[in-house]
Parts: sequence; structure tokens; C-alpha cells
Amino acid sequence: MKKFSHKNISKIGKYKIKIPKRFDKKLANRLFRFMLRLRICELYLEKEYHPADQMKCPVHFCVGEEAIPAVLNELLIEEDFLFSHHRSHGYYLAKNAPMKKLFAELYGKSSGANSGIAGSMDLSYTKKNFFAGAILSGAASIAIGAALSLSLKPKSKAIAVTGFGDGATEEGLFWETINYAGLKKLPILFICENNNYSTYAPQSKRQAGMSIAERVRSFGVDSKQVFGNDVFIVYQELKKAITKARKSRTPFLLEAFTYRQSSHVGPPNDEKVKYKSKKEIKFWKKNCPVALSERVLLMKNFLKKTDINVIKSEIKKEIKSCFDYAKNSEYPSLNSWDDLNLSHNSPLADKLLLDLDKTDFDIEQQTEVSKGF
Amino acid sequence: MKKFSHKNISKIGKYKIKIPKRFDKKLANRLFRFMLRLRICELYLEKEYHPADQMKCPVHFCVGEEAIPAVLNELLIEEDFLFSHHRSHGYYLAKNAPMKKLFAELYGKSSGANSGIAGSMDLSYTKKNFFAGAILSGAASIAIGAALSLSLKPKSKAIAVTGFGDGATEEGLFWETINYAGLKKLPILFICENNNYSTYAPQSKRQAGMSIAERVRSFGVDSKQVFGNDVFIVYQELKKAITKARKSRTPFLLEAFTYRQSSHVGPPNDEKVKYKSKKEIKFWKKNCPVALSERVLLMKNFLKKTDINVIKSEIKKEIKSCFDYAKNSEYPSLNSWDDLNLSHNSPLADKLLLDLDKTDFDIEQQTEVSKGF
Amino acid sequence: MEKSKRISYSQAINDATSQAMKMSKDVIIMGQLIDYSSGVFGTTSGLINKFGEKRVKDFPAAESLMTQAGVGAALAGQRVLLVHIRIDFMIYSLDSIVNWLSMWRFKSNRESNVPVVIRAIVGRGWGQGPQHSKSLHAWFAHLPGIKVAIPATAFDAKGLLLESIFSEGPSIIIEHRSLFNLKDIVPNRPYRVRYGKAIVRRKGNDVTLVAIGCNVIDALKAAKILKKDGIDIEVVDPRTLTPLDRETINKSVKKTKRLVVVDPGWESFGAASEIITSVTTRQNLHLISNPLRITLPDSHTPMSLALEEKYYINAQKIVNKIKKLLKK
Amino acid sequence: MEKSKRISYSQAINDATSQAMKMSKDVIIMGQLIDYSSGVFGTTSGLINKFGEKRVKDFPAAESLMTQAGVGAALAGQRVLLVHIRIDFMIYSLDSIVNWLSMWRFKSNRESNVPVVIRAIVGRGWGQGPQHSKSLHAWFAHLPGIKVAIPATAFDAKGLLLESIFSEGPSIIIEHRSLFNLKDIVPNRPYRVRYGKAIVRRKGNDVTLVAIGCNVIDALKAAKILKKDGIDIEVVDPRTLTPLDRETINKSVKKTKRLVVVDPGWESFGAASEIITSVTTRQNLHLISNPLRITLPDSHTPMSLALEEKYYINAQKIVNKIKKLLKK
Ligand SMILES: Cc1ncc(C[n+]2csc(CCOP(=O)(O)OP(=O)(O)O)c2C)c(N)n1
Ligand SMILES: Cc1ncc(C[n+]2csc(CCOP(=O)(O)OP(=O)(O)O)c2C)c(N)n1
Ligand SMILES: [Mg+2]
Ligand SMILES: [Mg+2]
Repeated sequence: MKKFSHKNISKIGKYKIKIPKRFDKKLANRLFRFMLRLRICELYLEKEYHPADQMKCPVHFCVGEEAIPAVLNELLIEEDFLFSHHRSHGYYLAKNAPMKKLFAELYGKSSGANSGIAGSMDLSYTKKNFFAGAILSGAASIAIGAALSLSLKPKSKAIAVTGFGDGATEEGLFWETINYAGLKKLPILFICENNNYSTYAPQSKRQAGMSIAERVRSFGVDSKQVFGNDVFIVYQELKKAITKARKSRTPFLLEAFTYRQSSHVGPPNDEKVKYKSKKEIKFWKKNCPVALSERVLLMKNFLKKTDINVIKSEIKKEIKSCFDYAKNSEYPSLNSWDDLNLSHNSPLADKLLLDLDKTDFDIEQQTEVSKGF
Repeated sequence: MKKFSHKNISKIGKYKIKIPKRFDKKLANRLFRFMLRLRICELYLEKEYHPADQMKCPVHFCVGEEAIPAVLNELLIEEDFLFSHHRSHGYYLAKNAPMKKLFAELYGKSSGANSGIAGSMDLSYTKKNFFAGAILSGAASIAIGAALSLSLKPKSKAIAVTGFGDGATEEGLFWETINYAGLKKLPILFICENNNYSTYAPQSKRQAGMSIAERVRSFGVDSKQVFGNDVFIVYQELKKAITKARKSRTPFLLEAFTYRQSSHVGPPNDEKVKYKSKKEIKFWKKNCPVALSERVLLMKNFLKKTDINVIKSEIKKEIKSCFDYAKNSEYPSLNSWDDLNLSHNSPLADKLLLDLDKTDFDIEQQTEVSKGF
Repeated sequence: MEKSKRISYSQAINDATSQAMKMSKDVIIMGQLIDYSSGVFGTTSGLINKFGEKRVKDFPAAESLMTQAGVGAALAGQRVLLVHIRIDFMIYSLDSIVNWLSMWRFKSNRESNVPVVIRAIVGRGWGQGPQHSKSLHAWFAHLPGIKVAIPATAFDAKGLLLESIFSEGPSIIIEHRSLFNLKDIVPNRPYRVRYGKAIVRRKGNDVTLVAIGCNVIDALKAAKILKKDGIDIEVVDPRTLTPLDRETINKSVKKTKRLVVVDPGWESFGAASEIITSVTTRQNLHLISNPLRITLPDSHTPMSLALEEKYYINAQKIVNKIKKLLKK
Repeated sequence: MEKSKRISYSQAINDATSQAMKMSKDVIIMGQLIDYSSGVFGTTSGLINKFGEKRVKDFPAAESLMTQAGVGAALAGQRVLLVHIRIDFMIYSLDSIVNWLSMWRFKSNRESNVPVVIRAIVGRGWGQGPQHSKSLHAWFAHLPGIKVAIPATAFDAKGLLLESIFSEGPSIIIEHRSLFNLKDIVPNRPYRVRYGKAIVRRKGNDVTLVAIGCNVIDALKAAKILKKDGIDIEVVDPRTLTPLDRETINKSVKKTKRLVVVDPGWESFGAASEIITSVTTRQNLHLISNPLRITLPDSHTPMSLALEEKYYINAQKIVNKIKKLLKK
């Protein structure tokens, strides 16, 4: 199959996953572990989220979309910038930001990643160059700037990476971004997680013509489509793209076909809107990234059932401790709204600039009216 | 030559223009006459414009870009909507709006097309469904709405047409527009006059990847490139596209390669910026729409030199009368800033709606805090 | 007596929309997800079944284009209702609103008018955070060429929406999400609430309290509490900011000699300062205390509940501030 | 004594930019056509020769992306100067400014700061018309999280630009095109003019005249004319709107007991009302006449010269209004 679409993918039935030849066993297991951790993290968060309603924060969960973050976690370096859309948890963890600070953030606690000020949609972790935000295509476009800056640093191998959905590509800003990336050949990696939906609306109701990957190519940005739930294929493609971007500083877009098992945003559960077919839900559950890789890892004997159980209980322990951390933390207090919004420190200006002032001004001058433009 | 670009066009040297077989002689002459009228109009305006500086209004002249308006003048019907970018004069005349009211507008007179309020960039002529504006890609995107509305009227044959430059396609809004046109298959005709420049910057400095026409195609909108100074080819392509749009309500984009002999905006003259090569200026002057068609019409004996002289003197007479009209008109007076900006009449509401009011409100209710999104 | 029913703010909007679409075939509605059962907090549910997808148009995530499409469609004869589930997303379309929609009539010397109505919803609470909760009414009120309504009750929501749809110019209706479940007696028949007509929601002699949008209900609650302390508040709801009914406000202040404005927007350069200025430039010497504004701080919206509580205005905060003012 | 030279407002901007780029390699500049000899009214001419295209980046017509690119580049270590030849074109980037740039520090709980400076030029005269002449300073001043400067002199233009580039947060500098040829004595060395510090440009006892941006020179001219009639005007130039130096303004009014604001923006919900409110909420009872605002009407800009003359403020109009105020 060359050209993917959500229509033709659901015809696959059962996806035949393979571990590529000479694929490192430890790496494969790490990818699986990351996905499992993210999966369990999200499921537990979902469970605690509602009806307890103690995390008073709109959350876009990412159950079913674990492969991309797992691969990024392997391939990104500290100095890389990662910009995420609203569905941010996987990306946050991909950058090795601490899980407990994610939980605390959702609870609105001062120990949260952003002291409870940002929440799930606007999550960031500055120390690891991770930033998210909810306005569609915003994250992708900001990544351009980081890539631009990195391209000015001849010694840097760092790149800018951005993850977003199929819906984000409808915003005009996205195409300004792609045009610029293609024009300037920036070290930037675009990852479009095409889960077919923008909230409830399927792609076919919002976009016509060629695929996102093909559109992007017409702007001079190389691209590829993959079955995004096959973590090994995703790994291989991103490995290639990232290696190339680090070396020859070129942009690339990966369109990864995947599926969100969660509601668009929780709560409420959005099943009652009936925008997904039972058939597609079934297909995607069966072929989710965790199930697919678990199956093949067991088959290949990379892992045993018991190993998986050990991993699971480790993860659950971690998650419990994250909940404890979050719940036991304080709510933020407030020193100053002003300071929160505006920086009044200017150490560099203090160092470089003279303090001068002057009242007088020569008023015997005519203000100019410029001709034409 | 299949794929045009400004780079390969300038290699043509001398363009070989042909009048297509069975092309109506009267039509050919009318096209020529329109172009000549527009050319002379712009040249005289440019001459009067500066240094007299009596038209105190930034103007983007369109010398060299006469073919598209001439063809539109032939093919559009009253009910069609035409939306133009800042370089508006040709489009204005294409819609048979009165030349004298254009002149008066530039002079800021109350007899102007918009009573001197809009000027050249924001020109409109409501009676003929003609509207222009300066913000890039604005006109193209508004055309979508007109097309949408027309598509709701089963009996209408009218379409929406929009003319703009290569620069406008860099705005994200343009791609939202193209996506929607392709998605909804609207009766809309996009005409991109690719004159290679956005102010002083050549296309290669602003866009990479495939051509505008190809990009557009990847969004599901059919498109074609033409040598835009060959009025006969332009006519044939637009005739096809417009006929199809009227019948089967589909969008189309024509990328017409042409050249602006005028400054980007006058005054000042922008030669001193030295952004155009002498060679290209020479090429495009030699192969301008008026010169090309004049040559072939004379050759084919559609017209004689003396005919052209007669036409020229008619046009000059008209232009003189337009100047007289404009110069002799009054400046606008002002009744009310408020009324100019806000409509306070509402005949339909008066007819349909009851006047009711009510002070009381039940305040013993809790305002809701909605969960999640 | 008009037949009427007690319905919520969101139902009133749905009601008005449905009625308008029935009354005129020219009315169309566009917005993301308006054709799903959830229907933008219930305000558009059911429309797709009644009027079909030609007139109820789900839109891609292309807010900027949507407004432009509204302008173009209006030119060709439609009356267009645009829905933004968050005002924050609508910011993508500010170019369309500022550079096109708001100046369309002006540029054409009044010849071309575009009946485009924009419904912009303002989120509040439950950790919406800074990208889902801005109330930019002061911005739109500053912009020439576009009417701005900010209805506080279901009655006004219906009347102002119908009035907007069937008027000739563009308008923006700011809807505070926190009002959506509040019920009110709403007439069945189509009626209008006019722009530029404030309403005195409660009569009083000691202080004029001008309250905007979602703060109207807080103001009324505060007035009730203050009454117990013998403080008699007159609550004025401007209902529309462009045009602003300066006369009604000034008349009230002439009587009470005191002015407090409660505004669900940021303090500086906001709506409260306009209302205060519109009084002080006319009858400053008549006031017996400094005018006071109760607004949001000059800050983006924090997510955490603990900070939301500090950030937002409520009845008790209004009570405290007015008491303090009167003690001076 | 500092070495200095008499240069124009646009030269001062060019000077500041060039100096900043010399002082720190991190400084980059982006904008349409900044690398041509015309150089955005001379403010960027020559930079490309000195600093090359890696740091002087001509940008496609994609204003929205440009601002986002600014944010991203700042995150990765640049100090970014963005130039918009018209504020009207910048409106395409309001989403970037509002939803990203202005809330970046806030969202990160102060951990991430983005030194992005936006120069936004306001056209005026010669029929610029409504899409080339808006002065939206009140909008930006209303928005939390971003500093707003509106320098009236070449001295301030240089000092505020340098201060902005080397500070840690985002700022918008509104530049009125009509000031670009006005000359002033400007020190050669790099210096700063601080945000939040208004300046008393002329001392006087009868009226405090707060003047903004391009109207500062009109105000000074008016004061000179009024002096002949024995009316003694104090002219205060706030220079920055966020933060706004409320103290200096209030101190002046405390002395003169009268306040007039002249503001090159639309009247309603504009900057003038904020300045008036910032005085009346503090010392209303102290004033001896109603405060007065002299602004643009609530209207888009007409093209025709005849209407421009009615639309814009000049010294004589200020004189007439102040005389009328004092007669009352
Ligand atoms: C500018 C803007 N418009 C609308 C929204 C509301 N919104 C939030 S998420 C979403 C769906 C986005 O779909 P997609 O980009 O495919 O990401 P997914 O949710 O599928 O992961 C929408 C429409 C928004 N955040 N920003
Ligand atoms: C949003 C916006 N940005 C910048 C401008 C300034 N501007 C006016 S015309 C122009 C060049 C446009 O080039 P193109 O679209 O190719 O049209 P041409 O002038 O070549 O006919 C520019 C950049 C504008 N009008 N609008
Ligand atoms: Mg999606
Ligand atoms: Mg061009």
C-alpha cells in the first residue's frame, strides 16, 4: 500500500507487524515500555479524572497514539526543541519531563510543571525545551523560529520537532510554515498524527484533494506517510529523517496514520455524539501501538509475559506515587499578577545601556506627509 | 514549454504570438481595444500623478498587465462578482465600471466611485459587483463567500472571480481559501497574475517547491499556467474555465505569467531600488500584451495602422474628459462619521420583529461552571 | 401578553437562530461542529435536521477564511451567522474582521452593507486557561464599523441575536459561557432588543453600578446583599457596547452621584474606563466619590482553580469593594 | 556630556538597530523588504551590508508566521526584532501576538521569556486610507503580557528600541510614520529609555495635556500658541502605555486640576479614556473641570484629502478645544 487514507486503512483488517531485521532488542523493549507507560498513565488519569473531577482542567488524552512519542523519546537529544499541540502528554514525556509534575499540573498545584498556571493544553517544561499550546497550528509555526535559530549555529546538531494533528493543517498559518521551511531548508521535523478527526469531524469533511503529505511536498518539503501504530516503522522513518535533519539541515514531514481511542477532550465522554463507527473503533483497538508491539515482542521472545507484568507493576507504582505527589502538593499562591505577565528585570540592558533622558524637543519642524506608499 | 517560471520565460527571447484558428475578428479587436484603453489610461494617470501630486492617493499601476482584465471584460456577466487586490484599475474597468469615476476617486472627489473615501487600493463599484482591497489575499478569500452563496442558488449561472498576485499566495489565508474551494467545489475562478515580484522581492526569494499552480492542484483545485501576455491564450483558457464553472460549479486557478512595467506603487519611482534587471525589462516590454497583439492584428490585417490611430485618439479623448470630470468635481463633504461607519437602518428587522423589552431577571440561580472543554 | 416560556440562555440562542432561519431563507450559519448533536453547548443542536447542510455549514479549522466567507456570502445576498466556540480561536480571523468586515460599509461610502453576525463565546472556569477564556469585548467596541452586543440574559440573547441577523450591518455578540444555563422568561415570537439601549435592571439611589455581560448577575446579587446594609444600588446593564447608551448611564449617575463599573475584562484600557470616562467627561463635578472599576487584573487567565478564584469577580467581591468605597 | 548628533526619527531607529546588532550577535531582524535600499523608510537601510542575510531576514508575505518565528527564535537564544511596514498588515499576526507571544512568560510561570520586539508603523496622510493607517495602540495596551511603547521623538525612539531589544520580555513599539523626518539631538552611545516613565515635555500650571505619539508635537505647538493667550499648559508624554506611568500624570493633574488627553486613536474604548480614568478614579474630586479627550472620531480613515483634514488632529484643533473648555 502506497497512499494511505483512513478509508483504505480500515480495510487492512489485521495489521501484520514485523520487527525489522537487526532491530536492537533493547531498543525494541524500550519503545514498548515507553508506550506501555504512556498508555497506563493516560488510562489511570482518565479514570481518576471523572467523575472525581478533582483535576479541574480540560484534558485531551492520547490513548491509542503512543508510537510517535515513544520514538521521539529515543531519537531526540536534550537540545532539541519539541513543540506540541493540545494533546500534549505523550510529547511531554517524550522529552523526559517528570511525570509527577504533569499530574500536579493537572491538579492545578504549585508543584506542577507550570505551577498549575498552564494545565494540560498549555503545558511546558522549559528545562527540556518542551512547549505546548492549544491554538491549532501554533506549535508547528513556532517551531520554525527555533529551527531558524538553530540553523544560525554552525556547530549545533539540534533540530526543532513539532507534533500536531490533521486538523491543524487546515489553518492557513500551517502553510505559511511549510512554505518557509521549504524555502529556507530548515532543520525541522513535522509530525502530523492523522487520527482522522478534528474533534468530531472526519478529514473527508474538511479537506479534499491530495493527502497532507502530498500537499506538503508541493511546497518543497519532503514527506512520507506511514501506518503510525507500527512503532518500528515509525522508528525507522524518523531515524532517517532526524539523522538527515541533523546533518544536512532539511525539513521533513511524517504523516502518521493513527487513532484516538479517548474522547476528543474529557469529560464529558463524547461517545454519545456517535461520530465514530463501531467498526473503525474495533479495527483500531485491535491494531493499537501497544497491542501490536506486545504481540510481536512476545512472538519474537524479546519479552515474556512475566516481564510485561513486572513492567506493568513498576509503572503502576510510579503512577501511584505521581498521584500522591500531586494530591499532596499545595495550591499555588500568588505574589503578583503583574510579575506573572511582564518581566521587569533586564540584566542585559543594565549591562549594556546607559541611563539617559531628555525633555526638550525642537517643535519648529513640519511633520512630513509621505507621498504614496 | 510545459512548466513556466520567470526564470525559463525570460529565455524565450521573442514570444511567437498566434491568433487561434476561427478566432472571431471582432472579439480580437475588442480585446485589443480594451488593452489599449487600459494602457493609455494608466500611462496618462501615471503622467498626471507625479510630480503634479494632485491625486493624493497611493496607486499601484498595472502597465504591462492588461491581458487578464481585457479577457474578463469579455467573459464576465453583470451578476458575476469580481474581487481584486490592490492593483485594481484593470479589474475595475473589466467590470464596466465608469472610468471617470475611477479618476474622480483618485482625486478624492465626491463624484468618485466611492466618493473619494476608498481610493485606488480599496476601490469598489457595488452596482457591478466589483470590490477591491489592499490586504493580501483578502479579496481571494472573500470571493469564497460569494461563490458559496451563488452555489446555493440553483438557477444562477453567476460565478465569483478573483484576481491577485503571486505574493498573495504566501498568506496562509490563501490556502484556507484553496482548501475550501476544493472541498466544496465552488463556482470560483482564481486568477493569479504572477509578475514575479512582491514589491521588490522576486518569487524565488519567497517561495520554493512547486509552482503556485501545482500547489493549488494538491488541494483539489484544478489549475493551469499560461504566458499571461498572450491575450488569445488567456482568452481560450478562461473561456473554458468560466464555461465549466458556470455549468458544473467547479473551482479553477489560472497562473498567468506577466510583468509589471510600472513601479510597485507610485510615486516614488522604484527604479533606484534596482530590483529588476535591464534584460528582463527589455524582454517584457517587447512582449507586453499590447505590443504582442498589435503586432499580430496588423499582420493578420484584423486592423490597420490607421484604425489604431483612430482608436487611440478616441481613447485619449475619453481620458481627457475623465480628467476634466475628476478635476471639476467637488471634494466630499461630511454628514456624519457615525453613519459612514455604522448602518442604523434595519428595514427587515422593522418588518419582522416585535419591539419588546423586559427588566426583571431571576437572580436566584447558580451560574454554571462547565467541565472540560 | 406575549406567549413565553422559561428557557436557558443557550436555548434562547437556539430558538432565535431557528426562528430566523425559518423566517428568511437567506439566513445561513457557519461554524466548527455546529452540525453535531452537541451543537456548540446546545446553541445549534437540531438546526442541521431542520435546515440541512446547505444552510448549516460545518467549517474546517480555518477561522480566518470563515469570516471572509461570511463577508462574501453576505454580498451575494445571504444573512450570515458565524459561530466561534471560543473567542480565542476567532483571533485568527481578526484581519478579516478589522481590515474587511468592519470597514466594508465605510469603504463603499455606505453603498454596500454586509449583514454578518459573529457569535463569540467566552470560556470561564474549570481550568480553561489563557487560550480559552479571553473576553475581548473592549477591543471590538474600540473598532469602528461593527456593533457589539454582550447580552446577560436569555431574553436579551434572543432579542439581540434576532435584531443582529435582520439588521443591515455587521455585529459581534459576545456570549459568556457561564451564562448558558441561566433561565429566563423568553417570548415565543420573534422580537428585537435594540442596540444602544441600556437597561436599568434594578433601581436604587446610592450608587450606579454598571455591569457588563456575565457580571450583570453578580452585580444584581451584590445589590441584594448590600440592600441588607441599607445600601441602595442601581444596576445598569448596557447590553451593547457599540453603540453604547451613554444617556441612560449618565442619567442614573446624575441621580446617584456615584459610579462603579464591573467588567469581565482586563482592567487597563478596557471597557470600564470607557464607561467611567463617558460619565466624567460629562458631569465630573457632580460626582461625590471617585468612580471605581471592578475588573479582571491585567493578567492572562490562570488554569488552577485556586488562582481562578482570585482572578474572577463574584458578588462578594463587588460587595466588599462598594462598602469600602462608601466608607471613604 | 554625551557625544550626540541631530538626526531624524528614522535615522535614530536605524542607529539603534545597527548598534544593537553590533553589541550582540544574538540580535536578528525580520521583516518584508528590510534588505532593500529603501529599507522601510530608511529605518533598516544598510543593515544587510553590515550584518548579512543570516541576521537581516527579508520575509515572505506571511505576517502571522513571522511573529511565531520570532517566538521560536527567541526561545532558542535570539533577540528578535520584527518590522511591519504597516500595523494593518500585522493584524494577520494577532493570533500569534495574543495567543502565544503575550502569554508565553505567564504560561511558563515566568520560566521562559521571549525577547521579541515588534516595530509597527502607522501610516498617515496622502490618502493611505483605512487599510494603511490604523493606530491600534489601545488594543495592545489592553492586552496583558506585552509592553507597549509609542515614542514621539528620535531620542525616545532610539532609547526605547534599545531598551526593548535588550530586555527580557516582548514589546510592541508603535511608530507614527508622520514623525519619521523629525529631527532631534540623539546621543551616539547606546542608551535606554525605560518603560513606565512618562516625561513632562513642558511645564505649566493651568491644564495637564497628556499627548500620545504623533500628537505630542501637536500638543507642544498648541501649548505655544495658547501661551500667547496666557494659558499655561503642562504637556505630559507617557511614552509607554504598558506600563503606564500613572504617577507622573496624576502628579501633574494634582497641580493643574485640569486634564485633557490628545490621542491619535479612535475615541471610544481608547487610550484617552484609560488615561482619564486613571486620574478620575484617584482624584476625581480634585478636578475643577470635566476631563476632555481629543481623539480621532469613531471612524475608519477616509482616503480623500478633504476628509483627512477633518479626520486628523492638529495643533489648531487642540487650541480651539482647550479654549472652549476653559471658557466654560
Ligand atoms: C484555532 C483553533 N480553532 C479551533 C480549536 C478547537 N479545537 C481544539 S482541538 C481541535 C481538533 C484538532 O484536531 P487535530 O488537529 O486533528 O488534533 P487531534 O485533536 O485530532 O489530536 C479543535 C478544532 C483550537 N484549539 N484552535
Ligand atoms: C497582509 C499584507 N502584507 C503586506 C502588504 C504590503 N504589500 C502591498 S502590495 C505587496 C506586494 C504584493 O505582491 P503580489 O501579490 O505579487 O501583487 P503585485 O503587487 O505584484 O501585483 C505587498 C507586500 C499588504 N498589502 N498586505
Ligand atoms: Mg485529528
Ligand atoms: Mg507580484
